[in-house]
Amino acid sequence: MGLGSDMYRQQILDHYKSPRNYGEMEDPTFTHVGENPSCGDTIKIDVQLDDDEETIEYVTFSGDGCAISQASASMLSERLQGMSLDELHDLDTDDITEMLGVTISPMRVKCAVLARQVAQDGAKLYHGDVEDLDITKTED
Amino acid sequence: MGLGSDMYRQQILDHYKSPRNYGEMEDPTFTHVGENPSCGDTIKIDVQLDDDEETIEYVTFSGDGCAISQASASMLSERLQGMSLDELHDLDTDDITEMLGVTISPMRVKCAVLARQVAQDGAKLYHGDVEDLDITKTED
Amino acid sequence: MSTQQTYPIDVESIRQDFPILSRKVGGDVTVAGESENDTEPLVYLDNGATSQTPTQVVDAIVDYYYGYNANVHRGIHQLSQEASVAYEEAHDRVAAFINANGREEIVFTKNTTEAMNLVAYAWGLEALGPGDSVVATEMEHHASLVTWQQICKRTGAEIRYIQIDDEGRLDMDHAAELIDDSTRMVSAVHVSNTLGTVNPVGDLCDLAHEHDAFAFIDGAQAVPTRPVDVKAIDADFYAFSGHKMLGPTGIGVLYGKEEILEAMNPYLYGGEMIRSVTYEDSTWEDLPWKFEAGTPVIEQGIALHAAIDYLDDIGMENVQKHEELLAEYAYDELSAYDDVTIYGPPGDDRGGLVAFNVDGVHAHDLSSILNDYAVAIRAGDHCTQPLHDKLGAPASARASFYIYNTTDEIDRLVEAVDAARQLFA
Amino acid sequence: MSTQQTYPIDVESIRQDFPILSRKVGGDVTVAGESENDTEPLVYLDNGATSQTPTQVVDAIVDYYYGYNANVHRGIHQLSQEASVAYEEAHDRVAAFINANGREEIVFTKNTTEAMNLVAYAWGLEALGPGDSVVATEMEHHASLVTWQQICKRTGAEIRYIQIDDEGRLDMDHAAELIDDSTRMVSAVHVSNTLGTVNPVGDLCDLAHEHDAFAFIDGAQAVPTRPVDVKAIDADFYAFSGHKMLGPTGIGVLYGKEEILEAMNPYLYGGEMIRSVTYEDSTWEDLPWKFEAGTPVIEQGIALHAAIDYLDDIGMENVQKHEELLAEYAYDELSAYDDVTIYGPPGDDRGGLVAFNVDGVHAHDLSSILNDYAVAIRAGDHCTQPLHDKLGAPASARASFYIYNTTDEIDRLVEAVDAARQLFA
Ligand SMILES: Cc1ncc(COP(=O)(O)O)c(C=O)c1O
Ligand SMILES: Cc1ncc(COP(=O)(O)O)c(C=O)c1O
Repeated sequence: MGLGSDMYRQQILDHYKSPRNYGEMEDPTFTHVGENPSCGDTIKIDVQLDDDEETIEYVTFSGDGCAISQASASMLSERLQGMSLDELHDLDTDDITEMLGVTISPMRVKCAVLARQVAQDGAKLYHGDVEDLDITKTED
Repeated sequence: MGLGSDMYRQQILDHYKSPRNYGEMEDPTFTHVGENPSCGDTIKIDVQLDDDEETIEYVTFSGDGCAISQASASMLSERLQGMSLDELHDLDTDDITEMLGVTISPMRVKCAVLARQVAQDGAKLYHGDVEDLDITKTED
Repeated sequence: MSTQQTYPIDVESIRQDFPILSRKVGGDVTVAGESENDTEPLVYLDNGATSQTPTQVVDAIVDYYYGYNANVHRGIHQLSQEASVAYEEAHDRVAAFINANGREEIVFTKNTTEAMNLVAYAWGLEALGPGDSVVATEMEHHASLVTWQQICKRTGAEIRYIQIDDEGRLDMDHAAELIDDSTRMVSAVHVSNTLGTVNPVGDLCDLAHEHDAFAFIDGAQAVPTRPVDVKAIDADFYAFSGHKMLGPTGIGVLYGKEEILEAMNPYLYGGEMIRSVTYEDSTWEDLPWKFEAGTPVIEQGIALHAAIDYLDDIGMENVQKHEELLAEYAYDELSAYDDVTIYGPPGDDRGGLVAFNVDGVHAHDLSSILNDYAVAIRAGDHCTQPLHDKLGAPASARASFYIYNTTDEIDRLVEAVDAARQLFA
Repeated sequence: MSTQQTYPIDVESIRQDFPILSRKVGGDVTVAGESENDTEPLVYLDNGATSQTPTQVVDAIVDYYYGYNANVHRGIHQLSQEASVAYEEAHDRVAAFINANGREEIVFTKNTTEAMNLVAYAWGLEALGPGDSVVATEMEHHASLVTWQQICKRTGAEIRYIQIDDEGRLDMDHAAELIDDSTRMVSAVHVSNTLGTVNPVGDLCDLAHEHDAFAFIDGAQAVPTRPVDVKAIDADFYAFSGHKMLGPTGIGVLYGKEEILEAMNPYLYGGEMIRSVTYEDSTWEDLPWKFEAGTPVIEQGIALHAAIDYLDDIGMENVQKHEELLAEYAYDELSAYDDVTIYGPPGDDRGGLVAFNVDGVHAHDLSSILNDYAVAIRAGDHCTQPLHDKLGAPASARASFYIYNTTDEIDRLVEAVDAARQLFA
């Protein structure tokens, strides 16, 4: 407080300034987009599955927005690698804040969870669990 | 306070219980009706003018409603006798409360002035100063 | 008259929470608040119009303005977050109080009247047309009666009124007749603010649903005075006002079933209710915010939360018992006089209010004289003009009770009525 | 940075009237009000969203609830008369403050947004149709933009937007082009809540009247910050909110010229707004009550009266000078940095707010970091999404000032912005 900013500890700023796995895939198994209209955050996530169609092999993301949303996408892209779709499905908000390593204030939670939501919705669309979802929105 | 009711001093109750000039005229010079929808007060006033068409010769009223509205009509019917239409026109709310001899609380003023308003509007209609006024209302 | 009375609630300690109950009256009515010539202790029996406000609720207001006043939702700074959390939790609190599913089903409006108009505009203007009917009751408050009447005029739909019987109860056979497949909406008051009748609103909702109609229940007099469970009633919409249940003016609540609210178009347009806007078009926020355009009633929502906490501490079953005790007492005391006509059902089967007339004394005169005796009641048509026409009275006097009222106060009412009777004899 | 500053108003003594300004922040945002871990003194620069509330206004609220809380208009008892007089006088006070003719022209609503919707529903839905146009500006707040956009969609009318120039000023040539004989309504914001532009609203009203159109001026940011004379402007409608001018949430004001309001149909239906009701039809009350259905915003009207008294004591000319001083100071301090973009006209020609962005720092991140430094600003689109699209920024940070703000607080803002800059470098 007053000196530094807890929510923006080194890790988040680092991922924001040098995002990992940033870009778009040629031929993803599935892809999905999302936005957070009030922030203007946008995220696109491309996922490549293993041959077992269950394990996440590789993830890229692209997008624009606040540090929280973009760093969260960057960290998540690393974290998802090797995860099963079931494990992705089970990721909750606590997992994301733990991953970020900081306390996220209530009004910024929707920035933090946007990437996870996009990945989860993408997997659901891929499985046919939902239809007709053009774009994921985390606006509350 | 606590003992008697100032607003209902003897005079008002007397006029309410024994209204003067109560009834309808055969052949009035002009006549007009009014109401106070929230109280349900109604007043009809019949006026007979002198041959000069200026001086009020005789007034009757009929109607229904709260003591303030009916007593005020009764007192006014006496008071108007011999008045000129100009004098009627000039009667204001203070004149009415003075006539009633009590302080009228703000929410009851419209009861107190209904009869006066009906008489004034009747005179205006007679003179052609207003048209299209079926019924006078003192609802604020 | 009254001997030592025992109440289902601790009235004496409740009264301590309401500073206004110790005020005196009798002096200059154009000076706001107690002034020099005010000498008589107030007897406040106009709770059907508005209830008084305990320190707990006023403190919540002061705490808000001195502690965390800010605009909600979109603010990242701490004050705004604190206000947002408190404002949103107020929705949750209201939802729990009436057994709604959650904040999605709770829209804060300005009052019950606006809640009614919200549905009339957002649903009624779109959904109703010639050949459709809206079924109301003869005892509707103007809030619902005038609204549906006028929306029906604008859309060409028909409005029908369920009759009341001689005791002021709904004729449910007539209801079953009137509600048919043309019916799109049944709008009924839960507790009549004039007759004191407690209507079988669950049955009315069932009747509506049998014909695929919606049911809108006006709970303005019910939520303050008894436990209300919107799910048990199975109401599609349910509305009430903060100011009649210890809360502030300027807030009402519209409950609506989530899927119905979801399907409805917005009502007021503006900030807070949109998701995204271009110069060409707009999309809408999630529930309930879709229906709360502009800066919402933040202070009022937070204060309503405090009011509900207060009522829940007493327990709504106890509040109801107290209301019923006072209603029966007043009914009995007043009906002991031959010249008194009381409207509505008997004393042991009514909400906590008694509307009446005394032969030969106009209700407005009665109210003025009662005021001279420091007894505050309402006189008029209580926003049920057509019902009064039917009852053959342009106006009536209404004493309505709440948690801080006592049988002693009703004795003072009866004494003052007697004084008026003497005066006009 | 700032040396000893002299202000046109006595800021130090004003600050004493606002207890919240001594609160500290920094701790748990889910606890309402100051708590343990709040250690940093608050710098409140989010006045464009809502202003803080002085003791004088809060006292008026407490006095009402503890002294003379009652429902208005129809009550004969003393409390109701006191409340009625105070509530009606609040209309008179507002009328005098903006130079309206009297209470007939002053309708109390819930907020500016509802005032806009009132006219859109009661006048627009009836009056507008295909071939008609409504002319707004590119800098409209969603309250007016979304409302007219949607009412136009529903009626088949066209909506047009007056362009802004590079400095964020209205292009009045474009206005003269757009406003033509098809135009029925010109709706323009008086002071932009994003650009700080003070629009030539008198000229816009004249343009509207030349084509027999009405003009609706959104004064939400103007009435709190400068003298406003609706007659001099010749606005047909004018709206603003209590909560942005030291008043409570839950009250807005719609000014309308008497003959126009008189000719309009009612908007909300219910009690208090009727003259007489039968089961078949209804007639309406006189102005302004015709537009105030149900139990009105009594507490809020009375508190707004107190807020206006407070502002008038300071003098609106002085308030304006103070606003301008702070705006210019903030503009100069912030624009000294090359990486800062400020939206709207230059520092010496704007209302008391500055919306800006810092290269490489998202406005929401900036606001979060400023919050860590106890500086409360708003970040987002400030309910002007289309304008932000046009400016090429999804969001901006906005510092907005009021009578209790100082240049020292702006220095703290600038320091915190610098810290964010460092963090993101
Ligand atoms: C210019 C402008 N117009 C309208 C509004 C809407 O005001 P309210 O939210 O009080 O309805 C605001 C405030 O948010 C504003 O700044
Ligand atoms: C039964 C009933 N419905 C509706 C209302 C209207 O409530 P409000 O004036 O708060 O909108 C009232 C109170 O006056 C009422 O008693």
